[in-house]
Amino acid sequence: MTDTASQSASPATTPTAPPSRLREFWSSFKENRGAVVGLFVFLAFLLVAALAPILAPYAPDAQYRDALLVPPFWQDGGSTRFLLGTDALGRDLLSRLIYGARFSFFIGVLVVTIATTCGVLLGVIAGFAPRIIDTLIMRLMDIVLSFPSLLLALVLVAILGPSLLNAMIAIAVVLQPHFVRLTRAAVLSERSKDYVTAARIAGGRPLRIMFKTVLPNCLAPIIVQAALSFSTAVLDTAALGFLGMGAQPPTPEWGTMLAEAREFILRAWWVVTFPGLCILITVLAINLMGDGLRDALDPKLKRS
Amino acid sequence: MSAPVLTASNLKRHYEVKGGFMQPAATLRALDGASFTLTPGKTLAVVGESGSGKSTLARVVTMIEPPTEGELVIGGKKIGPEGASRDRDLRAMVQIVFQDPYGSLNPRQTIGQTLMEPLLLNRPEIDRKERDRRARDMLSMVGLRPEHFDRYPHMFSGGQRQRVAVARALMLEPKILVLDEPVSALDLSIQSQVLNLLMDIQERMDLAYLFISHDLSVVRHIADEVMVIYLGEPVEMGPKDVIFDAPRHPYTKALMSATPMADPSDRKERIKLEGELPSPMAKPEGCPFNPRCWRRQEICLSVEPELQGGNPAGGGHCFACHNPVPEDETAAA
Amino acid sequence: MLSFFIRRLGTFVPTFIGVTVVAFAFIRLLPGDPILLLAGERGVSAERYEMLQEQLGFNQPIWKQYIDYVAGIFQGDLGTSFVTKRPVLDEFMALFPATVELSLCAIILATIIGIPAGVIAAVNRGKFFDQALMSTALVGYSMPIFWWALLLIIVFSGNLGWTPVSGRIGLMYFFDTPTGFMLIDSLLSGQPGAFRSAAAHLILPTVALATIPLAVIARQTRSAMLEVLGEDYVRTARAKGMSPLRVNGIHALRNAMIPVITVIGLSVGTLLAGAILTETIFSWPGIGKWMVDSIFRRDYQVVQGGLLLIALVVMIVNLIVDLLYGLFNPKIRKG
Amino acid sequence: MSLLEIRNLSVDFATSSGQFRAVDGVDVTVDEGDLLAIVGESGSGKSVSMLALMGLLPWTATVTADKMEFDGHDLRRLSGRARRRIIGRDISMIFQEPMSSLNPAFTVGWQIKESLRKHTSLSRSQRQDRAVELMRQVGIPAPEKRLSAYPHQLSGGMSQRAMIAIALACRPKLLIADEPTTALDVTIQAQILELLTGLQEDTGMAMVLITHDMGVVAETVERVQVQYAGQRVELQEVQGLFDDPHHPYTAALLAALPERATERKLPTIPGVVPGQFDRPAGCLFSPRCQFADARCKAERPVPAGPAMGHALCHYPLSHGHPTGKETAA
Repeated sequence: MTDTASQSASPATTPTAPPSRLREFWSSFKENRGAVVGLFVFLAFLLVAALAPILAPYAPDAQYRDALLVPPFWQDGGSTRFLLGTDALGRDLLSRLIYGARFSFFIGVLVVTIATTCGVLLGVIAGFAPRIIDTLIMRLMDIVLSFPSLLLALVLVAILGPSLLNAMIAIAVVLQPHFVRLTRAAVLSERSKDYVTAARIAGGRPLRIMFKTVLPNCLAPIIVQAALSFSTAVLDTAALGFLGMGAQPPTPEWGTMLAEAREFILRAWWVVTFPGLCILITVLAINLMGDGLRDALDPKLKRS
Repeated sequence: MSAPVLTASNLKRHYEVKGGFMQPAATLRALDGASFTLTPGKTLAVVGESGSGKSTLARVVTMIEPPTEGELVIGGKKIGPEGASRDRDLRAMVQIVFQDPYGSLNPRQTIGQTLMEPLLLNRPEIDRKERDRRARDMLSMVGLRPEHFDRYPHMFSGGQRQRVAVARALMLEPKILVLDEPVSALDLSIQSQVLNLLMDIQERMDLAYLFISHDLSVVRHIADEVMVIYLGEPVEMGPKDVIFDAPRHPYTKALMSATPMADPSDRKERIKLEGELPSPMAKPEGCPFNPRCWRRQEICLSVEPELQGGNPAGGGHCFACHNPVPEDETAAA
Repeated sequence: MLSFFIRRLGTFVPTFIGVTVVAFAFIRLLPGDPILLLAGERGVSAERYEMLQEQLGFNQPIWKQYIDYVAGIFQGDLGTSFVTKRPVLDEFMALFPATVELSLCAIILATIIGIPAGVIAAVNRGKFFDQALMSTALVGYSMPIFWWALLLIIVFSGNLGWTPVSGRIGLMYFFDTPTGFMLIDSLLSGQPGAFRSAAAHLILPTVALATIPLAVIARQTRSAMLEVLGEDYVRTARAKGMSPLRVNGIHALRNAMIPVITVIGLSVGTLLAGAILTETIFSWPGIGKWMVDSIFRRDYQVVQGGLLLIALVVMIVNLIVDLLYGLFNPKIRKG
Repeated sequence: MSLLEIRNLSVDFATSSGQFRAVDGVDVTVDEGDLLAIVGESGSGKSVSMLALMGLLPWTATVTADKMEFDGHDLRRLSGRARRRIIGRDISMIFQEPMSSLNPAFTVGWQIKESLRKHTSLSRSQRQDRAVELMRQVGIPAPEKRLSAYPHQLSGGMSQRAMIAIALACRPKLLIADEPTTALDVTIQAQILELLTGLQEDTGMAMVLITHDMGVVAETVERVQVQYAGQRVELQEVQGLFDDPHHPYTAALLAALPERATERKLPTIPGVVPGQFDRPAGCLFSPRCQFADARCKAERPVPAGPAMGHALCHYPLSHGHPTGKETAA
């Protein structure tokens, strides 16, 4: 016995220990340049959201009656007083955009938290529960998915009443089936692996197996989905705001700002362009990050 | 010979396969009547091709699934179709090592956590310090080093992972170890390391092994008794030397003959089996082996042969065949 | 294949029942008295209230209401608009072709550009073309299409004056619309310039609506191709001495199409959601705009009926896609 | 002249953590009608060298060789188009996983006939006849019916037969079989090996059998090339190899076979095959070799002569004892 032990032990290990999980993750994440750019843009977005009162030159709802629809400073008629110009009520566009970042961030965090928590919980239950409950949960999700997401959100807001909070709840409801399906699929494929059987033979109770053994191994796709849902949440809330069913004026939410600016599209391009650009950049940054996460976390793509 | 630690009588495990539209539900007879005993310090090897029910047998013996029929008696406790009780001591008695060293360890747990988990769940009276100590002792017993304790499975080679899997199985001090193709996924040079470890541990801890394998040369080396199964049914059973030197069932003989031996000077004429293993959902009438058998007779098509000779439940040589290979012929193989 | 079809129908029926429950519950979940809600803002006399309650069956027990509702659905009775006083189904059928025309053009555009783009990107993995294409796709995927549509209007209608801003056809054309598809009807009318006008009106909404599905299809095609290109049978095809064009275009693509078809099918749902925004912005008289207008007008009978019909359309499309999927996948088709 | 001659073949893979050398200066020679086995454990580069020959490696691989000649063609200089006229016609290959090696979207017949259409001038009906003939040749029952079957309707053994039919379609001069029976059960393995050796005898083609199974080697081939960590460590006639292995690795590997064991405790080879990060400086086998000395750990060995099985060793074994050690020390 001692013989086997010493034989295998001495040369078996590599002199340089392989990198840890986190290091390995970071090194493959940073290989993706887009993802790193996305991460930095996202961090900047967070910073802007956190420091909005310090960064914004004016209050978001302060109206300057002497300066209606002033163009950005580089255009004729613009001035450095309002760097990106003003809207039809004489409010500073830059300040409103900066405050808008707060809303988008808040929306993203809340929606993703609600959708992920409910979705993952239901998904794990569906993956482990007896067939009847599984079928029941999945049929329910099918029903939710039978409605175009934006339409369902619109109708939910119509029921709950138009407000930012209700819009977020509606979007969380619409996003959550994707988490259920994803989690269930991941659970089903993990569940049949030998280490789960081993944990059961070791005496693990169902709850421990579900949440302590299996769930941590399903997290990679869920994290990616959460990142991508963050961008969907921002996008859909803006869309609801744009349709007048989300945040209500004068809230400086980007989609709502766009809706207010719609009638000026051919007269004052800036009131339309900048809020949309903010949405696009934020969503793009998060999606870039999400793609990077996927590549770094999904070993199937990593090794190919 | 010491008293058996496990007795299985007429174990069956069937699965109902739900039929689709216009297809009736079918019964998959994965395991169809196996009786054997396991004795401390001895190894019973189960040999068969894929789909023969070897792995189902492993799942039933480890009490992951209850038998559909028949019963297991483990340490005096009966386990029938109603399933095993949540009796910790009973479950701790039978542990398993799986084939795939990559799928059998939780990638999110360190080796230490993996080893301590069984104690944490089954021996709550043992404190943290003691758990830690026992896990570290076990680690050195299977030939791994102390610094491996805090590492994750992905940092290990297949052979090392298999050592960890053995260590985990031993943490609860079982009496029976089910080894489901424990070395099939390993390279030859690693395979012998793990086999030595297994034989060594058996001797030290007086374990009973149920060794499942398709590799006859490994079986020949490690087994005391051999059971050959075909389509879920044992077709021949007996002491290793008898099975290898004088097989009576045509399937056993064909299996031996088909296994290539690492000796170029002895290129024998193989017994060629026709066709492939039928689906366990559509088992042939009569002897399950009859469509592929070269000694088939009229009776084989209609009457299923019973295991005969020896004592089906307690050692001796027995086989299920109407027209067995004559004893003088077997010696030639 | 038949058993696959039956199994698939087995999930269709319960889902449809669930959808009817949702639509049925919708009006009853609205805060306030449903009859007052349905009657609109002007309110009703007590007499008329009674009458409406009788007529709509709100005095019945809830399960009876539901059964009547479902029975009504099977007779094509989805209620009447309180604004136009026309049956909901009639309104839907009148507007549906406009949405189908727009969605169909968008999905065709997205498919014929998206699939080749994804294939080319996958084959040139890691090279400049792949990176450029996939960056563009990601921007498209991240695009707030309501803003994108406005930008398109600013540039192509405002600055360049190439395309009209809204509607389906110029106001000077007037003809019967037997098919409801403006491109076809304008051709059938024989009026000079009518087809051109119809096509010009279609371009911007199509581009706006196709953007996200295009990006999704391109990305999905690329990843499906990458996965398939690593399969053993692709290696077999190369070992047979097949040219790269044949390996990628036949051996790999045929298998990569299986997940892509699913994505195209799912895009139909996205498309209908996107149509809500696109139709609103371009004043396209389709069901998306109809739904939004109805929600704002509190014409809840229309919202209820529309919700049900749109879900039904999505479900039928998904059913067709799954059957197509079966056709592409011999594992399902044969055994 | 040899049918296939490869000199000093090396294959490097670009990985995220740097270059990884999978094949390290390997020579392969195959004569017409030859039956050669390449044996090794995982990581020995046995498949990679043959995939390099076929041009089937991914773009992350860099292939270099002093010579790579098949049937008078210099494969290194051939254009892709010209190379594809040889690949699949004169050299063909079958793989380890028969089930996943057939394209699931097409019928078996389509996949056989595709090769015929590409490499021969047979007419449509001649292709049909040839496909039926091939199916019969590889022992698939009811060939006409099976031609229209999809791969998922075939068992593993049948799939491998269909793969062999595809490989034989254009009467190749060389067939490379990459672990053709590893995924199959022993009784099916016996059928497939018998089929392959029978076909090799009947058609006179050369065959390279890549495997890790010493039993299969002993029962099937004439010459054996042993590989370890990307290098060829020994090349011998099969009988000689099993009787008197000249490289310590070969000797240790044979000794580790349970069926050759004389005692209950099996002889082992300590340690594992070196990976990307721990390639030793001298002989690659030195950390695991029971005969290794300071020279082995420092200096790279050169192959011994044919009498010593080309053993890549400073002290090649003769009947279990290292030779040349006294003179070196």
